[in-house]
Amino acid sequence: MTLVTLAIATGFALVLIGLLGALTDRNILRMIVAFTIANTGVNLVLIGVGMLPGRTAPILDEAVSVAQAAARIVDPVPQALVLTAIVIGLGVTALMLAYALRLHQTRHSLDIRTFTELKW
Amino acid sequence: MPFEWVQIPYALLTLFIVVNYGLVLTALIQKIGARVGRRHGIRIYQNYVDLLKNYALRTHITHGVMFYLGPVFRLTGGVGLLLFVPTIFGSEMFSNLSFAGDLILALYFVFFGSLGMALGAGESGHPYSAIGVTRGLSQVTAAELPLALAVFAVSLQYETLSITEIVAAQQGGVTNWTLFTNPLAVAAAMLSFLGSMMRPPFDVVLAPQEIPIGPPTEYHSAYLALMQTNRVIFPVAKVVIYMNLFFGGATGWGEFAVKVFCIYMVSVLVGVVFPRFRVEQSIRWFLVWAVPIGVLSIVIA
Amino acid sequence: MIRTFFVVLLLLGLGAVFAGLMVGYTPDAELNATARYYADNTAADTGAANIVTAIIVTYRGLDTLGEVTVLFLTAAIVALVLAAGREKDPASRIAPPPAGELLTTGSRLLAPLILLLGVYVFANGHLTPGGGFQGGAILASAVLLLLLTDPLRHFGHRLISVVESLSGFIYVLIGVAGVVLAGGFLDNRILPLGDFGALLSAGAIPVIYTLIGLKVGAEFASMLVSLSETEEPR
Amino acid sequence: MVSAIFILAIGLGAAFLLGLLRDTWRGLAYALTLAALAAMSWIAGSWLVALAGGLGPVEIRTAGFAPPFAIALRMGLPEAALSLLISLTGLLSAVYMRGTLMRLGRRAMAVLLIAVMALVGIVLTRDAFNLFVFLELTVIATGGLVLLSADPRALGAGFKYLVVAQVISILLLVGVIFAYHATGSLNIDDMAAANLVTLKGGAIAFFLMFVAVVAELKPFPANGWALDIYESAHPAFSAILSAALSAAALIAADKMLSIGGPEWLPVASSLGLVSFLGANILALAQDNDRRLLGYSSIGQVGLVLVVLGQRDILGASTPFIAGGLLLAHAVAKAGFYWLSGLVQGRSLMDWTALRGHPVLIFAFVTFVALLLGLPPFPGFYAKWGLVHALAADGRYLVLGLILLGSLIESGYLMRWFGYIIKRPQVDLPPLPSLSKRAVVLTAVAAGWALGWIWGEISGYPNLLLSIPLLFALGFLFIEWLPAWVKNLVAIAGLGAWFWYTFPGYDPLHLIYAAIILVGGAVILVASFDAKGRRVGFYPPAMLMYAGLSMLILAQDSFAFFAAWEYLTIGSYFLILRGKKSEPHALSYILFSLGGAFAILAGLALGAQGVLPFDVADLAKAPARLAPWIFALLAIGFMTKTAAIGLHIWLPGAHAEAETDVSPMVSGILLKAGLFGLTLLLMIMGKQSLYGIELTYVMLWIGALSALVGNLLAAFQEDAKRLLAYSSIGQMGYALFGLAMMNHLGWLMALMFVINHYIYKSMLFLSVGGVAKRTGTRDMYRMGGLITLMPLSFIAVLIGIIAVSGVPPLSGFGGRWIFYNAIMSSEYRLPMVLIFLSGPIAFLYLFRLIHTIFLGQLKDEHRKLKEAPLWLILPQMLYVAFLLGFAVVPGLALRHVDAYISEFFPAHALIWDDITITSTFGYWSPISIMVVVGCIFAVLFLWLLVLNHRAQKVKQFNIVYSAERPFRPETTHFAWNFFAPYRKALGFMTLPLVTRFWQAQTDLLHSTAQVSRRFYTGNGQTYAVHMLAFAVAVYLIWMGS
Repeated sequence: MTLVTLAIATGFALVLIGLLGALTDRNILRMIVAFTIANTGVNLVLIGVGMLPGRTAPILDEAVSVAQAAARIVDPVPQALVLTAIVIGLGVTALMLAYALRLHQTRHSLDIRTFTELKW
Repeated sequence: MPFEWVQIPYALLTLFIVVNYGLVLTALIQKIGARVGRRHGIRIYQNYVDLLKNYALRTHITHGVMFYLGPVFRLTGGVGLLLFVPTIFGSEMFSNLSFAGDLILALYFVFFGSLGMALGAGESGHPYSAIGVTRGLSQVTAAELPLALAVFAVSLQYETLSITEIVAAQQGGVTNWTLFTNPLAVAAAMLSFLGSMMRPPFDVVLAPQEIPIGPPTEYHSAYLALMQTNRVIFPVAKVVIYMNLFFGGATGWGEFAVKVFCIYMVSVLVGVVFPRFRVEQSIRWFLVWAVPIGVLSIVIA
Repeated sequence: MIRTFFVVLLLLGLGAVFAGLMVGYTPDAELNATARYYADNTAADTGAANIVTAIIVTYRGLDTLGEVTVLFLTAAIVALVLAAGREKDPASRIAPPPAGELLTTGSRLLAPLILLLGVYVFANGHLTPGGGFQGGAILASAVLLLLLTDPLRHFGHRLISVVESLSGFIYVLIGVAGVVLAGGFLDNRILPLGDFGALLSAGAIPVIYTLIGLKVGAEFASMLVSLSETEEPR
Repeated sequence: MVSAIFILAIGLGAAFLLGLLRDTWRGLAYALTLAALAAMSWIAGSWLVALAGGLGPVEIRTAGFAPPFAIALRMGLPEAALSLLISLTGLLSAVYMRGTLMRLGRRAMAVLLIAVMALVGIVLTRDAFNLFVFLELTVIATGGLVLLSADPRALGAGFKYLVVAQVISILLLVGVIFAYHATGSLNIDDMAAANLVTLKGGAIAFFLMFVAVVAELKPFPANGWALDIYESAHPAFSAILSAALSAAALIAADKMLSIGGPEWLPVASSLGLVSFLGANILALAQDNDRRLLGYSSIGQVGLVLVVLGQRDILGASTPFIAGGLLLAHAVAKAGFYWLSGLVQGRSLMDWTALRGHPVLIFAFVTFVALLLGLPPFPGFYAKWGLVHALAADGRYLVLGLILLGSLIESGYLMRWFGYIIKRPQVDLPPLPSLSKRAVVLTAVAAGWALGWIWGEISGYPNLLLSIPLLFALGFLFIEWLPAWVKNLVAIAGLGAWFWYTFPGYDPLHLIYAAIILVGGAVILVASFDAKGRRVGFYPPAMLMYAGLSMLILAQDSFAFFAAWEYLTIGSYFLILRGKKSEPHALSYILFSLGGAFAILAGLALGAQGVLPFDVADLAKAPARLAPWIFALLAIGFMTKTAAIGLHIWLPGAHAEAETDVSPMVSGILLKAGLFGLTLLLMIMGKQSLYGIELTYVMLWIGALSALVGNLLAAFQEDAKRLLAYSSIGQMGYALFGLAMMNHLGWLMALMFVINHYIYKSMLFLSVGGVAKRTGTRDMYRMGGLITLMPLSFIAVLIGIIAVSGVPPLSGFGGRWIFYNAIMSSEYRLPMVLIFLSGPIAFLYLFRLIHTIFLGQLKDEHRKLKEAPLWLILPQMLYVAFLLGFAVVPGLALRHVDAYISEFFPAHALIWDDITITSTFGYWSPISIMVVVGCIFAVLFLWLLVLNHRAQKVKQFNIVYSAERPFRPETTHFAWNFFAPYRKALGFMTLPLVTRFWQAQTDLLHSTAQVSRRFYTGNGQTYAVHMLAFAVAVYLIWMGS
């Protein structure tokens, strides 16, 4: 198993673990944490997919000239994407945390089962 | 058959003959019924007496316009029915006013009088009238069905709805009568006939014990006289239709007299033997016994 | 229990999907067409040495604008959410126990340095690893430090807000300028590309990254402040 | 033209700018928000105009580089339309939410702006990852906007949404990156061009992207979170969610499908169908208005997804169809949610508050019509196209399920409308806010405008521009006039239209035209009786007449079906006006719409995709399909004539309708069904299915209808119900006549058409007049009214003689033709039923006249007056006409007779001077009339001579078991009039059909009740649902 596939496999494993936590643990905060883990897994997968074994970071400098770049660097696109993904994940997490706070303030509970007034 | 003015006196003559014949016939039949019941019965001219007496009586009573018109409707129905059907086959004189319509007209005109009388009786406000009418209507729905089927079968058989043509097709011997050429239809029709003659076991409409004579309860004097007139014309007119459809019609007044009497006697004979059915019993009876025969007759035809 | 079992079953299903992806996955030996284009043309197109930065700020600038918007949005919503549940009177908040000499002094020392580092990181985003988001996060960490030291410290919401909004607005304006002056929305070539590798090069990229840095810093700061102000009294 | 990127830039820029404003300058902030949204709308609108004008789609590059290296957007016609939809919805919602936004300040406004911007971004972008960014922006913005609600439960709903959104975003991201890996591009068009699904690993990557985007459509059943938001969010936000977000998500799904290729179309269709059916069924059990609307939204979006999934056969018409459904849904649903903000209670019953506000009711009706795809709204054109495409391609299952789902949807929407109009009004008046009302009305205007636009681009004559419809709609604008003025206008309009169209009719059509237009005008005479303004009567009534008059003029199937829908809708509103007609109107509209769908399917099968399709070309239908087409159309038409099995709507609908409405819906409307059947039989002739001749089946249905209709009529206590059941019987006769497929059978049916119009209109009017005076429709409560209401009595008397077929009135003509007709028919057995049902008619007719007018007058009725003049007047016209028609039936019939000879030359009648002769018999109406009249006159005179001094005696002067009765109640024999008959034949009146349909609805409702437990309210469970949904789709896709 190469480094790349290992990274991706780990990423997937993290996603599954995160989801397992998010879908079975009833504590809202822990769910949020679990989702963060899953997001991390996704980010890992993103990076892993952009990896080309044995190449370097996509920054042009003395070490990597423009002419060699195509042969030396890894795929820069997933790296750009992962940044966006991270920020968005962060945004959602922050939002969920704020929600969690308010939910706790209103019902003094962090159990997801508490918030089922709306149903059917 | 274009209309000529002379047909009017001819029709009136038919009417006159039939009224007299009917008066005697009904008296005779009442007498037969009485004799079967070991009673003496009425005199043969009793109907004339009753009729004249009632025409002579005067009344100051009416329950309203429809009440007043009821007997008129009733008798119009009887007279009309008689005159819309040719009485004597082959006779220009006694084909009456049959130019106005065919068998269907006759069959539907039967209801004209009943409807009018029912309305008149209804206005009297007497519940017995209404009860009698509901019974009559209920019974007629089932009783008419076999007849309708039989008529359908017969008209299919002769491929015409004209009574004259149906009679014409039966001429030339007894075996040409519908009675023999289409016995199923005749059987169905005759069972229906029992139901429409107001005789036991189907006389619950008049039911003297529970609802003294039913619909006409409130009628008296001249009203009653008109109804009595109808009561002698109407059965004869009806029997004439049966005679024409199923028994070869009549070519002369003698044959007419005999055939009408015999057909009428069928209902009498049955009537003196059986007790009365209740309405639902008679409906079931017709549906179970008469209707299948009728259905069979049209399926085979 | 049944529920957990069911979830595990579903996750096994999802795992199977992922496994399918893994099986179908072979790492590229060569860059694909898109990546190759970036490798070959970034320097000429944008003048940025950091290809990832060029992609983030220029090629996929719209994504990044969206990203910044996500933060802006989150900050706004967090403020909204928390405003609804906040104690009306800040004076009623009970002062927590003092943070201690070490933390107080340390933060005084470190905060300016951290701020400086942040600025460095986003100003050099087009040349070296790093950029607006990273720099902004570093800026915000200074605020966090200060908040830890004194949870009751009052930060100018107004200032944060103005920085946040103004930088965002200018960002959009620069994007629009791209439409007017150059090839399209967020085209960095509205400014001269300059010398490859210099601090002031790569057209509008450093400007944008600076704006992003300021904005992200302000937004994180705003979120932190909002959260800290909501802390429930014991 | 301003670049479309400015829609995004303005949204964002304004959002950022808001942050610069002081928190206290809220007015300024609000103005800025509105200005930005207006500018965005204006840009989108100008693009829409330009693109509709023929400009091709424009690609917008960002950063100055070509895709896939930079993100590209595209502005085409669909994009422009949806961008406009989204930004306008945002603008209107912002106007609507003024109070909330001002309270929460600039941040909330910024969130709203960004939400709208992000939705437009989803629409415009052609980049997969950019799509993800905009989706996430939407998610976060939604999370914020949910909080605008005053409902504390919204907080929980928002959190559930975020939880589920996390799962979705994980799937989407993984999918996007692997798709990128497989194709080397993030551009959607590149992915499509590279045939992503065929690449190694690409298929699963696509699956992940697809399922994530579809999840944004809130597909049933993985949609509990969405429902909670719909229920608890601010209505104006729900409007955005339902209209704008759904639109954006659908176009995203469309983009995905363009990548997935044909292999994924069936998957999309199936998911859409499940959503459409499932959501609509579950909506049946809803009592909360917003949740119900949420279910409906999900259903509608599912339907559009089905359309997208059918693009392989829809081809170039996909945008027209999908757009029609989507825009109609969006406008209607946004309108509904805005309207719901005016209503203070959250139960469906609380909407009764709208009653007394005609404008709001009109808005509600518009929205319902938009949702249900009724003409002239876009959904109608769309469904028409969709059904035709499906039928042409043999996708019958999809077709059937769509129609079933639509029917269920109309079930709960129409039921709701019935509640509003009929249930006890709650004491919570709608909010008086003018701006909110203005927003609702804007949606109404948009709906009608869309109808007009879709009419213009449909390729058919614009439905909105037909004169009868415009005339009917015109009554909306003169509602403030007194009723009698409007009535005059209505009568004049009917007359003028008849005059105008008169030269174009052949004899057959002329009969129908005369009944509809002239007959309609005569019935309207009775409407002069109404006092006041009678708001809400004329628009539907004239809509019904418009539909009817357009129906008989229709040449192509489209015009025919549109007219059919008009008359159905118009009559529904008319029927609903009755006091207790709510459940009956509902069952009427459901049966009618069900029937209409059958007709639609039949026409579509017949057209085989060739449009426009002349109805007469049904004759050329392929032999394989012809019997099915015939059966579908026949079922549709028989629904309208209330043939047995499909009849249960009629008694209540006709009986509970207003006095002058009953004759309209009975005397005239039923003829629409007969007209359809006439056309059908004329065009398609006899058809056999599995060796069974379908006309033979119709013969049996007709005979059974006649029997059961008559029998049930005999057992009614309610006079109008009695008449209603009698209509079922009469229509049975007419159906029977048509199904005989011979000359005289048709003549008889047409005679029934005329006769039934006259005597049923007359009877309904007289009975209605009596009911109006006595205050009851129960016949046993009446009695003895003959002297008080003689004219009504005469009308009923003439009416029942005519109905019963007793000579000398015109009913006999019908019977005579009938007997002649069956003589030439090949079938005999069904006649038995007809023979049986004939005399049964006497039962109910006698009951009608006896228990109302004869018998004992009740004390409380002693001072009653004759029915109002305006009710009597048309009755007298009918009496005159009936007598005239009885004497000279040839005036109308001989032309029809000649016309029918073109189709059935055998057994034509011979019309001599006064005698009508058939192959079998003869009939002389004048002779009969004269003979009967003379005999009657003579006998009457004689009785007068004998009994001229008779005086009327008092009521109780009767012979009664030696007692004198003293109470009319105990002496009036009326209740359970035919008790012995019930004993004998009561078993035939068991409500088997009612039970059958009741069982069907019960089944649906219990399904809904049980299934909705699935939505436990637990956000985690919803996330599990989502995951399960994804895995299920995967398994299904793997399996296929």
